[in-house]
Amino acid sequence: MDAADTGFVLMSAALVMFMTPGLALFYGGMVRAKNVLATLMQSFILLGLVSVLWAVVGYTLAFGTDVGGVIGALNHLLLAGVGGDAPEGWTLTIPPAAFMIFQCMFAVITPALITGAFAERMRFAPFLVFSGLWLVLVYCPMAHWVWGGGWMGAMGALDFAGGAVVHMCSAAAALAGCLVIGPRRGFGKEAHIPHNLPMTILGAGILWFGWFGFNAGSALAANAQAAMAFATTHFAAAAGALSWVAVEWRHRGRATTLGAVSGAVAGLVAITPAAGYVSVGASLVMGIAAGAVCYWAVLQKNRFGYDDALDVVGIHGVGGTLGALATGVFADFGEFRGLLAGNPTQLWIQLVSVVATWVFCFLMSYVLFKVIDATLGLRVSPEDETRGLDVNEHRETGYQW
Amino acid sequence: MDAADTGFVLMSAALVMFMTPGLALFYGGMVRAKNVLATLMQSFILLGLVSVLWAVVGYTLAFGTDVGGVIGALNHLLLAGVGGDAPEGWTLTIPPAAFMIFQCMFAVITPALITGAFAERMRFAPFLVFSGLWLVLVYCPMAHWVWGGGWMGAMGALDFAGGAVVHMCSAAAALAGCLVIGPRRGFGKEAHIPHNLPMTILGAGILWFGWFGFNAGSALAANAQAAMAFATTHFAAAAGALSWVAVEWRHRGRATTLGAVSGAVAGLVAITPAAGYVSVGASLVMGIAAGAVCYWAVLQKNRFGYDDALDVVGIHGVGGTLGALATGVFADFGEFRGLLAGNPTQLWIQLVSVVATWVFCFLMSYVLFKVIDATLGLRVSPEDETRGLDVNEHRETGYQW
Amino acid sequence: MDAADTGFVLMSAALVMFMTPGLALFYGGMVRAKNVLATLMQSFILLGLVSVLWAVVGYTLAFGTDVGGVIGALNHLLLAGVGGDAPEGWTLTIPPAAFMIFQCMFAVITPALITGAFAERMRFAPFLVFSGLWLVLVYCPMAHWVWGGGWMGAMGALDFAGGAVVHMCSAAAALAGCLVIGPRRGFGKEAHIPHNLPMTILGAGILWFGWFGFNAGSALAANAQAAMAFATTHFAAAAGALSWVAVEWRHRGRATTLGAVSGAVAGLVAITPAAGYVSVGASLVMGIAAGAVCYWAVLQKNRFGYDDALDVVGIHGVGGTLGALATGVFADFGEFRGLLAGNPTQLWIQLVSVVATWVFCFLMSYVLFKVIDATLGLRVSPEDETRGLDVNEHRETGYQW
Amino acid sequence: MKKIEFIIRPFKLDEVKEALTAAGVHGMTITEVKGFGRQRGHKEIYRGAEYQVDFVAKVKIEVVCEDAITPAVVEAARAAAITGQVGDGKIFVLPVDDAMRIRTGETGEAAI
Amino acid sequence: MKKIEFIIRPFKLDEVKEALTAAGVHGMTITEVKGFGRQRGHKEIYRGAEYQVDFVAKVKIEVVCEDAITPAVVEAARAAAITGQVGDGKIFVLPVDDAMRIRTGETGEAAI
Amino acid sequence: MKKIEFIIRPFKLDEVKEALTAAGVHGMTITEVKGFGRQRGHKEIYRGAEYQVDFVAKVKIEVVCEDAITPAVVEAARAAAITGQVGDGKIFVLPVDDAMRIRTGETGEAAI
Ligand SMILES: Nc1ncnc2c1ncn2[C@@H]1O[C@H](COP(=O)(O)OP(=O)(O)O)[C@@H](O)[C@H]1O
Ligand SMILES: Nc1ncnc2c1ncn2[C@@H]1O[C@H](COP(=O)(O)OP(=O)(O)O)[C@@H](O)[C@H]1O
Ligand SMILES: Nc1ncnc2c1ncn2[C@@H]1O[C@H](COP(=O)(O)OP(=O)(O)O)[C@@H](O)[C@H]1O
Repeated sequence: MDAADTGFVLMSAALVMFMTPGLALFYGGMVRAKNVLATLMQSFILLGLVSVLWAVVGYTLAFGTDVGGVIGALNHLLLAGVGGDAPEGWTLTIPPAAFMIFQCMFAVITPALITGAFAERMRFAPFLVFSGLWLVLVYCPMAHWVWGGGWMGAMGALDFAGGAVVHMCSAAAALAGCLVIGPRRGFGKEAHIPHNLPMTILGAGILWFGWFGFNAGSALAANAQAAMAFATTHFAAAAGALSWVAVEWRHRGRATTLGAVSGAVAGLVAITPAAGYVSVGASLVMGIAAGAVCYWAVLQKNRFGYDDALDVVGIHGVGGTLGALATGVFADFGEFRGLLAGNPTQLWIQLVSVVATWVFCFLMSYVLFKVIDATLGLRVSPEDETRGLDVNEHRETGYQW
Repeated sequence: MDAADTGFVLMSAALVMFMTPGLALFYGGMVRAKNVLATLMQSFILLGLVSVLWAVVGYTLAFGTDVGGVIGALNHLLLAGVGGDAPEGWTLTIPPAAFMIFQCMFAVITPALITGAFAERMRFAPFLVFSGLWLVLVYCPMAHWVWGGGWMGAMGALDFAGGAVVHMCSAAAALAGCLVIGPRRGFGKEAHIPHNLPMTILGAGILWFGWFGFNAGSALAANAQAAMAFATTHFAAAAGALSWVAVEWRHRGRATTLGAVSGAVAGLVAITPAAGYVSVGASLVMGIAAGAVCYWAVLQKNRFGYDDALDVVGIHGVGGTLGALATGVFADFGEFRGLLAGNPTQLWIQLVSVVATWVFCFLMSYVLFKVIDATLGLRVSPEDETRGLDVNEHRETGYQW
Repeated sequence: MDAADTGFVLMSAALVMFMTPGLALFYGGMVRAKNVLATLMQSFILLGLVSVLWAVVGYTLAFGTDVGGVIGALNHLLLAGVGGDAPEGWTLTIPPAAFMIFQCMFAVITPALITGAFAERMRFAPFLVFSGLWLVLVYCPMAHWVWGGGWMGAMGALDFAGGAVVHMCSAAAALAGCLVIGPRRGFGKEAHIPHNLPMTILGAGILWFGWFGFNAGSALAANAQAAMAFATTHFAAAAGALSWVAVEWRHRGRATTLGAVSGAVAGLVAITPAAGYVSVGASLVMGIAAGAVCYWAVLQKNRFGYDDALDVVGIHGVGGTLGALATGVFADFGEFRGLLAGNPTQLWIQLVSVVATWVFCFLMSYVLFKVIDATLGLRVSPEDETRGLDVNEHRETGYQW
Repeated sequence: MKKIEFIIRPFKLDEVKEALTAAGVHGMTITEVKGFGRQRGHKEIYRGAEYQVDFVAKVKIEVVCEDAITPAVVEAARAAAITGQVGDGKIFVLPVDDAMRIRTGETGEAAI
Repeated sequence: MKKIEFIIRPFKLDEVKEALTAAGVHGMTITEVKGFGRQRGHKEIYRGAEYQVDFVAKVKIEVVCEDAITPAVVEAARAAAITGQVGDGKIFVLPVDDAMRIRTGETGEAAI
Repeated sequence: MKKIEFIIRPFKLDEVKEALTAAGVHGMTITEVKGFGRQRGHKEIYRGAEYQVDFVAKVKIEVVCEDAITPAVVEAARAAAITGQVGDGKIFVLPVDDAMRIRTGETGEAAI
């Protein structure tokens, strides 16, 4: 046990926890005022629901003893044996409880990311059912495959802090979600304009801040790799913000604040799988690419006609995929080497992991959404959608001036 | 001196400091728009007032050499001897200045919690006088009794991070406060509805985030106990949010966002005295209990007719009491054992400490409020209450759209 | 390499990064609603622009091998050699990447501070050009002079966390900026009233929180000096808030919330150069002085007729100068001793550094503003100023209720 | 038909609404407005500078009703809105040519 | 000249605006208002306490137009605003003595 | 008595208020409104998608005054509100049957 590492990982866990309220604000500012609370709630309540599920069954499914490379055994059910003391064979320098709670925060924010896709029209009860099942059936396996001793990690796929586990995984579910639930009323005709951009900017600030815990903390020790991951995270975000804004400026004649924060998030998403493996130079390149590519990706949704309300696919899906592949190109840290460091196989491995992640997560999520839609019904009534979710689903109003 | 522990406690202190602006927002969103600044100010200004008092006299009263188990001596007046170097006999692994500033943040937030009770009707000047006197006459003794070498700690009462010192203590004062100052105009007739729930949710997010510093930091070292305290804190909050929402859903037919954040805070309050002493399983039970019991407690105020505007008693009082007793039931860490670990005496000790805390804090606070009411007058005029405190007490307006 | 110090500095860097969104909100709440996004953007985009410049050229200009006491050589261009491992002769206990990224956050916030002066009337494109050039031509030399091995540090000037480098430097530029760009339309006639003070208070809370990273982190190790810097930072902020409010109360009959947060920031600014060198007692004195003096300073702008919209000069300029001189009076830590510790020369050195900083930064900034004004034009058209920058510069609107 | 406009203190809204309903009014439309009149505003202070705010928050209630009940409606609302202090507000009565209910297309008194 | 006031559902604003423009109206003024009428409001819940909210968000459109086109304008707007559910709103027509365009000083029908 | 409605640019509010006061008006009621007319709105951009915003922020001032001073009041306000650019706004004059001061119950011209 190392006190410095323990303190560092605990503080990182606190930062990652803070990302979920940050995400709530980021999303909440982008919807219309009548749906602000419902949107905030969809993130906030997952701090409750997912955390409890994580303690009961999630952690052990993800990080229990490996069963066939596919799932964790139930040996840590209800967090049995996950306490302050290191058990036999524990290789980390931090207590199991610290590792478990750090990972818990990742499990919380991942399904919260999905909510951007079906914002402004999803009923609350089926949302809870979906999120709970999705955690167990999609997130836990993914986390196990990559970090828990499963096949993807064994294959050598690199995912430093969750490009596949967090971002592609949630984006694939987001795509499934908005296909199943259908577009918002008036999509493409009415203006669905953010009601409170300062709230979104605050949310983005919190996300950026918390992402240091997410990425640097993923070194699981206060070492040089953590310092490098911290720096690459920051520069990718910075470059992403600049790049999105530059492309938008050229395309539309103005640099928008929503563009700046979107680009920063795109850069953060892209660097996530790579943070501890690449150089600062590579992080700048990845950030620039992410800002431009995600801008372009977001524009496509209008072409395809699906209503991914807050652009989970365009930013987390495309950004995460870009990052995972770029990790295969730029990785160069100790034994972890990518294409440019003379190891082309890594890019191939990354590609396999990308495809597997999208296919698995999309299919599972699609089936889940379909089943819940058929049984409980995902969507509010047209009248309720017009009046807003806050009043109908939660019997509250966001603002009283 | 241990660098890892020092860094951890300093970062924890920063997190706890951040809780006070968080509380300001949590409360500020719940009042009407015309009182938002006055409500924010009542928390924010205590960062100024209490901190200065703490440096001058508060720290030494709480943590000076014990005098008869009741109060600290004046040997650290003006923080004499509380610097970077450890004095003779210092047993912590962190500098005295680090411990002092960590404790300072607790002293700040405790009187800030009280302000929820008399929100929307208290004059600013008497509020300052009350808070200053209350810190010296109520908080400092309480902190000394429990953590400073006083009788309560000597008796063996367990209060890991302030169930008694912070939550019961402030709630007892809150009860006294709303009894003395009386209900808001229109209480029970007009709707006193939160004017900005996103602000309250943001505040709750900050509180939850900061609470990791509060509870894990209370281990005063980056060790396994800190990791456990971190985890129990998180799970109690999560379970509290779920539990409140579930009970409300059953009772009123809807899950509200205000319910989710209130339940999370209730869970955080309840786990505070227990955080470093109990298992994750116990923290889940405590969180669930806190969410349900505090929901019920908040409903009672309408029955009794006192206007505890933002439910300090219902959440901090009831939640803190529940937590203190549950600590006597569930404690099981090293030498600290409760009922279920075969030490029924602990529950009895906890009960004594609960009763003593309520009685002492309520009586002292009641007298203080009465004296200040008789001399300075606590309450704004009816016209000013109608126009709002922001314009009348501070000559400002919260929003200009 | 020390893990505890590394973790501490990385967490501190995260806190300092968070200050820039905090500053964005602090400023954003003070402008009118039609300019809120433009104001937020001027801070947020610097997280992008300055960070990238820092990686490319800024770090090496500030911290490259000293060239004649004036500037850093280009040996760290594109962060060459600034990685996880310590090079020959590296004296810190943290990886170069950690030091570099910590310093990056300072480089970001310094030009962001300037934006308060020309708020509500500056065009976005010339703002970007100015900020980029200013970073390279003004900030990097200043940082080099004081911390990078340049003449000011060699002379013995004490600037613990950036009284000169950050606060005086940005305030001198702010003064130049508002002189060149001229007052807002209606300045002195219309009321330019904050549109969202809760946003400003939140921003101040984040600033205070982040300032612990700024000042305590500047010890670059989790040691006793960090603990002392943490404590003095907190007490100066507290005393500043109280002092401003007290003076305002006397002068205008009311204590305002904007006054409380302004005073806290004034105290934080003043303690910045001194944080690790002075006692808690001195920090209280400095905070009290800063609150009162900056209040008075802010009032002067109406007398002189320049429109420093958000009082960068009055708070950061005057507060920073006060702090730098007071450091020469109160310093007493190890070898660093000021007037009261029997070393009057220090005060003289501080005075020289103050004058040099103001002169250098003001002149350089003035020329920069003039050149950009003559070429690109700094200011929006009168119609655009009336309609607001958000719609005209960014094609967005802050709020849709 | 008449349109009656009531400018009242915001905190009197609920009481006036009850009074109007009791007087036989079935519908009304409310707007948040700012008033300027004999009631003085207040001063605000931002960083030591004082600003005079002349406008006072008011609520405007618009009711369209038959001519016959107009005097009774005015009286009922007045009784509910009065505090006796400067700033209680005004009641204006304007002529209306016609009314229509969008849902049914009914016009005249049937529409209100 | 007449002033026509339309109280409609907020989400119908764009459609009604199009209809008005098509009917020859060149300008209009919009206000966010709260309505009370046959359409009931909703309940809200805060910490377990239920509150009845009687007011429903509506939008008021004011159009001043020549007498001649008034019936057509009313009909066009009604067709766009209707959903058939309680709460579709009202249309009121008031007489106007005069109008002026501030920019040019034109009065009467030339002003609108 | 007349009710005069002024639709003006928001930043002209203070000047118009002064002009009205100078012209003998003792009270007025202000509403924030959105206008649609010859003055075009602006484009907004959110994540690369462009939206046309047709409505422009305006302020409506309502003044009830005696018939006699109406022309003078109109002229005074117009002079203060004019910039000469499209979008300066309109002035509408409507007949008023009666006015009442809630506080005193005075009616007619005594009420305003
Ligand atoms: N001539 C007027 N035209 C339109 N509104 C008026 C007029 N005079 C007063 N008001 C409105 O009535 C409100 C109350 O008027 P005021 O003169 O303050 O008090 P009182 O009605 O008690 O005499 C004002 O705030 C304003 O909204
Ligand atoms: N008598 C009235 N005077 C003014 N506004 C009215 C009146 N009656 C109704 N309204 C407005 O019209 C809206 C719709 O009226 P309501 O009775 O709910 O439905 P409907 O018009 O379908 O009968 C109300 O919300 C209110 O704003
Ligand atoms: N027919 C109308 N009825 C009601 N309001 C109108 C009408 N025409 C214009 N307005 C209001 O007047 C404002 C200014 O009108 P606009 O046509 O833009 O410029 P101008 O008054 O200079 O011709 C509009 O934004 C709208 O609020």
